[in-house]
Amino acid sequence: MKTKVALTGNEAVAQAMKQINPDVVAAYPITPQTEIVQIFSSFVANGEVDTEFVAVESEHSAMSAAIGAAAGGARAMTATSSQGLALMFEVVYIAASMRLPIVFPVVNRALSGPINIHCDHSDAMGLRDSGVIQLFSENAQEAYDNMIQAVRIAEHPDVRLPVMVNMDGFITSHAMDVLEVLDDETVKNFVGTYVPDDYLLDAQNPISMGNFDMYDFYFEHKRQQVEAMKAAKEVIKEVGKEFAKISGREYGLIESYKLDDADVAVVVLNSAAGTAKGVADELRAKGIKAGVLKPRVYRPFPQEEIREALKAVKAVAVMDRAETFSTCGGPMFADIRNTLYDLKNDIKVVNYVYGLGGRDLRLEHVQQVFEDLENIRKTGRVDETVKYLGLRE
Amino acid sequence: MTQYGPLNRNLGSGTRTKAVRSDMKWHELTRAGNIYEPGNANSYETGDWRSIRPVWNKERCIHCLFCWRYCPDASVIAKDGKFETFDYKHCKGCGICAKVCPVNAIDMVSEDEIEKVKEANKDEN
Amino acid sequence: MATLKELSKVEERFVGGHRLCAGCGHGITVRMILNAAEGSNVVVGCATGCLEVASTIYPYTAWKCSFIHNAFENAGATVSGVEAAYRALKKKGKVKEDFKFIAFGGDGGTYDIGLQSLSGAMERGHNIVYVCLDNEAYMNTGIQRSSATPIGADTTTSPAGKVIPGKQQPRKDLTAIMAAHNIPYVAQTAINNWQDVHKKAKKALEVEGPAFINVLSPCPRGWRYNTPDIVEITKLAVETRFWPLFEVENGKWKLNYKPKKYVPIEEFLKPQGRFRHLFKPGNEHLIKAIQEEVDSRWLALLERCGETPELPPR
Amino acid sequence: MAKVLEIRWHARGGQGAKTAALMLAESVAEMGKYVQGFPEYGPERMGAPIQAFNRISDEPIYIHSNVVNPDIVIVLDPTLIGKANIIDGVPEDGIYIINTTKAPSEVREMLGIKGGRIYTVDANQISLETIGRPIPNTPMMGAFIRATGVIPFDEFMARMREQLAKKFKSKPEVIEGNLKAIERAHQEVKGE
Repeated sequence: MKTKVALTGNEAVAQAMKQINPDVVAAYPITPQTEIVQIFSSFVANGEVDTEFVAVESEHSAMSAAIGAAAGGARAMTATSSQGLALMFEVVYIAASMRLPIVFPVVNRALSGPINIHCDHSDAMGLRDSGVIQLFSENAQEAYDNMIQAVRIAEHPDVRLPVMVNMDGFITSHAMDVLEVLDDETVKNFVGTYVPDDYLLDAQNPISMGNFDMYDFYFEHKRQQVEAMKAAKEVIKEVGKEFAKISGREYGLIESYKLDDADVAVVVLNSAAGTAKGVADELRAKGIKAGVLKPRVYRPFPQEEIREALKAVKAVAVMDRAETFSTCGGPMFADIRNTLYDLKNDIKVVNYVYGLGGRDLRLEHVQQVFEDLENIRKTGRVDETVKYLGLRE
Repeated sequence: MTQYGPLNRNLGSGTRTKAVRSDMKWHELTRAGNIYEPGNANSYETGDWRSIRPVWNKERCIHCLFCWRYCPDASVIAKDGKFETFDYKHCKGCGICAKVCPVNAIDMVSEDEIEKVKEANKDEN
Repeated sequence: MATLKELSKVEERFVGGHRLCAGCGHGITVRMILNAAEGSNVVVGCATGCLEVASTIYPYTAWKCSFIHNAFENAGATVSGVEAAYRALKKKGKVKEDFKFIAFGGDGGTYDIGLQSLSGAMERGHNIVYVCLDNEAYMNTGIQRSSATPIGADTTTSPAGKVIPGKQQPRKDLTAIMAAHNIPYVAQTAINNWQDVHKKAKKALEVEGPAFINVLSPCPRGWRYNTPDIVEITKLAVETRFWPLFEVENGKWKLNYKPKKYVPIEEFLKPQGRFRHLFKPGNEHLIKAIQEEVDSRWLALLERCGETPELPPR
Repeated sequence: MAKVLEIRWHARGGQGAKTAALMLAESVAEMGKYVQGFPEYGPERMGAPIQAFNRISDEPIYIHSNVVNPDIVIVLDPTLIGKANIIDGVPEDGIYIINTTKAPSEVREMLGIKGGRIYTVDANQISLETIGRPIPNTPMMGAFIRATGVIPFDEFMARMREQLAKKFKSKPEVIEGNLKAIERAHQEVKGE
């Protein structure tokens, strides 16, 4: 049974967590994630879940306790944002290397400094190489759906990796939206029971975890992580198909929007993808063949799918809501450009850094991007590879 | 309840083997560097760290087991509540056992000396 | 009190083949603590440090029980996570057996970088025993000062130089800080008195809720004394009242050992290379200052324990 | 690439192999040669068999990999013979310099090798008599120079004196003791 409800992104994620009913949640509040922790605490207080909620004293301890819990054999979760994720940085790598299927929503917010509480993706991008799976969500519906699928992806025997479910701070987390939620039983059946194979609380089979790995073995264990990430691509698609059966909504690694015959396209994550789709529709009405590519999965990086989706496009704009300070553009720009290199078909790829610290992305900004792309397509000339959108210049 | 459908590409998961060898390939090693054999450090010998060794004097020993209690390397082996032997495979020769012995029933002897005695015996044979 | 005869029959759960230094205090302490946990299923968590790097070098583990290492500063949080998992899975019938949880950290991982995580774990009331293996400096990285390093000690980051004679600050009283958490059991002990360590470990493992034990666990390399002398040196720490043995049970402070006579602090300092510079002519005032600090702390402790605040007879 | 002389030290953690490798490097560098000196950073603790390495060349050294085929092997601890992998990767004409009371022929038998040149010196006894403690690392440098002749001994001693003076400013007896130890080892080392 599916029900249409109006929820904020935070409420939707908390709702998913309630239905998943994890064994342990360890979390610490931070704007704009705080509501998730608050709402979930009330579920615990009211006996609506039978989760052990550990109200830790920091995000570092949140992930550390989640690691301990997952290593103990529990289905464990945490949730964070921005500085909290930055404080977790060290232990996120450890969670991935220990192959613990911890699911954690990240409500994307700009990193200090200067301090700012609003959306950008600098927090998530800082951990793109940590070995966790990163899912991105355009709206509350996707955040909800991603949370439920994340459990299955993380716990798959071929994967066993943490999954970070991203959604935009305030834009998604605090805005009320209409979405369809599944009934408890359906979610319960879909996520199934977590059966750990290696865990500390197996009295018959004591195990040592988190061991000291020197130059003689460390490299090999890193290689195993790569393989798990490769397997994750297949698993994510498989889980997405199965999720379609219970929800009617199918998910893959990317979402291609009107790309089949597109001349120009933007690549963009999370909520801005919705805005970009709207603009593409307008342009289509005017006869411009515009399309949008929204990576749903950023790590592992869906290189083949993206190459396939963009191979016939003439000019592509990658929109990054984060800086790398490499002076060569944003993080996703590097990945997408790298992906298209092998096509050897002279696709022009440019970068727009936008929305840092919650700077609003307006329709006219995206219109400007498509306009630039049209010019590039017509002239074959790129004047500036990296541009800043909506910046006072 | 959902059954997981493994993709039969268990490569990324590593194995749960107990016997890890240095010639194993990356996908043969245990996942995440987990160790499935509790206490297998026992098969790693630290006895060659030792330059002096404790030697037990049976006549003097009163089996108080202070040596057992204070050995950092679990290398004093007690049996039925009595001193049984030293585990020379792991004893690092720290000399704590000899020092805590209230009746001087443990001598610390240089490995060089032991070597010489061994050789002398060999010559006789 | 069990005898060594009996205790020696308990299965060894920290086996030989670990790569701690010859004569390391941690090997002794860990064996004593696990010995006291006889018969129970145990999960050990360990902060990064000498014990951790030396006991689980892949593919070898010295632990005959489940073991987890996460990072340096988070042993408290990590083990509280395992304990939370235990409560959750026990409740659901997924784990049938009973378990005890022990976290080990050095003074670096406990007094300093891991204090927040430890404090959180204790305050939240997890049923875990946290054991600090206090060797009074960061030995794993090569003898740098910690907040457990005593005043005057020569370490690589508080070197005894021409103008500054070693560490300038007195040690932090972590045991008292832990007592201030009002948890069921807090104790300070030292390995020279194995009965004391054993008793306290037993109590800590038996209480419902968090327990903390601070064990003086000497490092022959960092303290620079002759390796075989570990028991003697630890005994001097206790006899000079540098490291008093006490416990705080449900808020009640109790002194566990009162030296019969006044042993001056020099007796503890002298055999150790890290204090050698204090004995150079002209540095008498430093030793005097250390003695004064030891005495005043001792008197304050006696008062807390409800004893007459007086120094032992000279 | 110019010939690079590679040295491997075998010792136990805490015996000063790292210090010796670094001091040798510093002294040789001051004599105008190009050098490297580095220990193996393992988890092993005091007492465990460890290794340290040197490279010496007349031209700049660019490689930064471990030494696997040493021309010269120096063993600081006599009890390591037959235990640590002393002969691993050493070429036929390799040189072994070993702190032991034994004669080179005895050591040859213990190592089970036919080729190579073996030198022995009782550096423990020498350091006991000169420095007052069994610290074999400095005397082994004297034995090394005698056995290999890669650097002029007198000049090395001058550099060493400077270095020791820096290290033990307040302990002239330690400086003299160490120099004496190097000198004696240089004289007393025995070849086959």
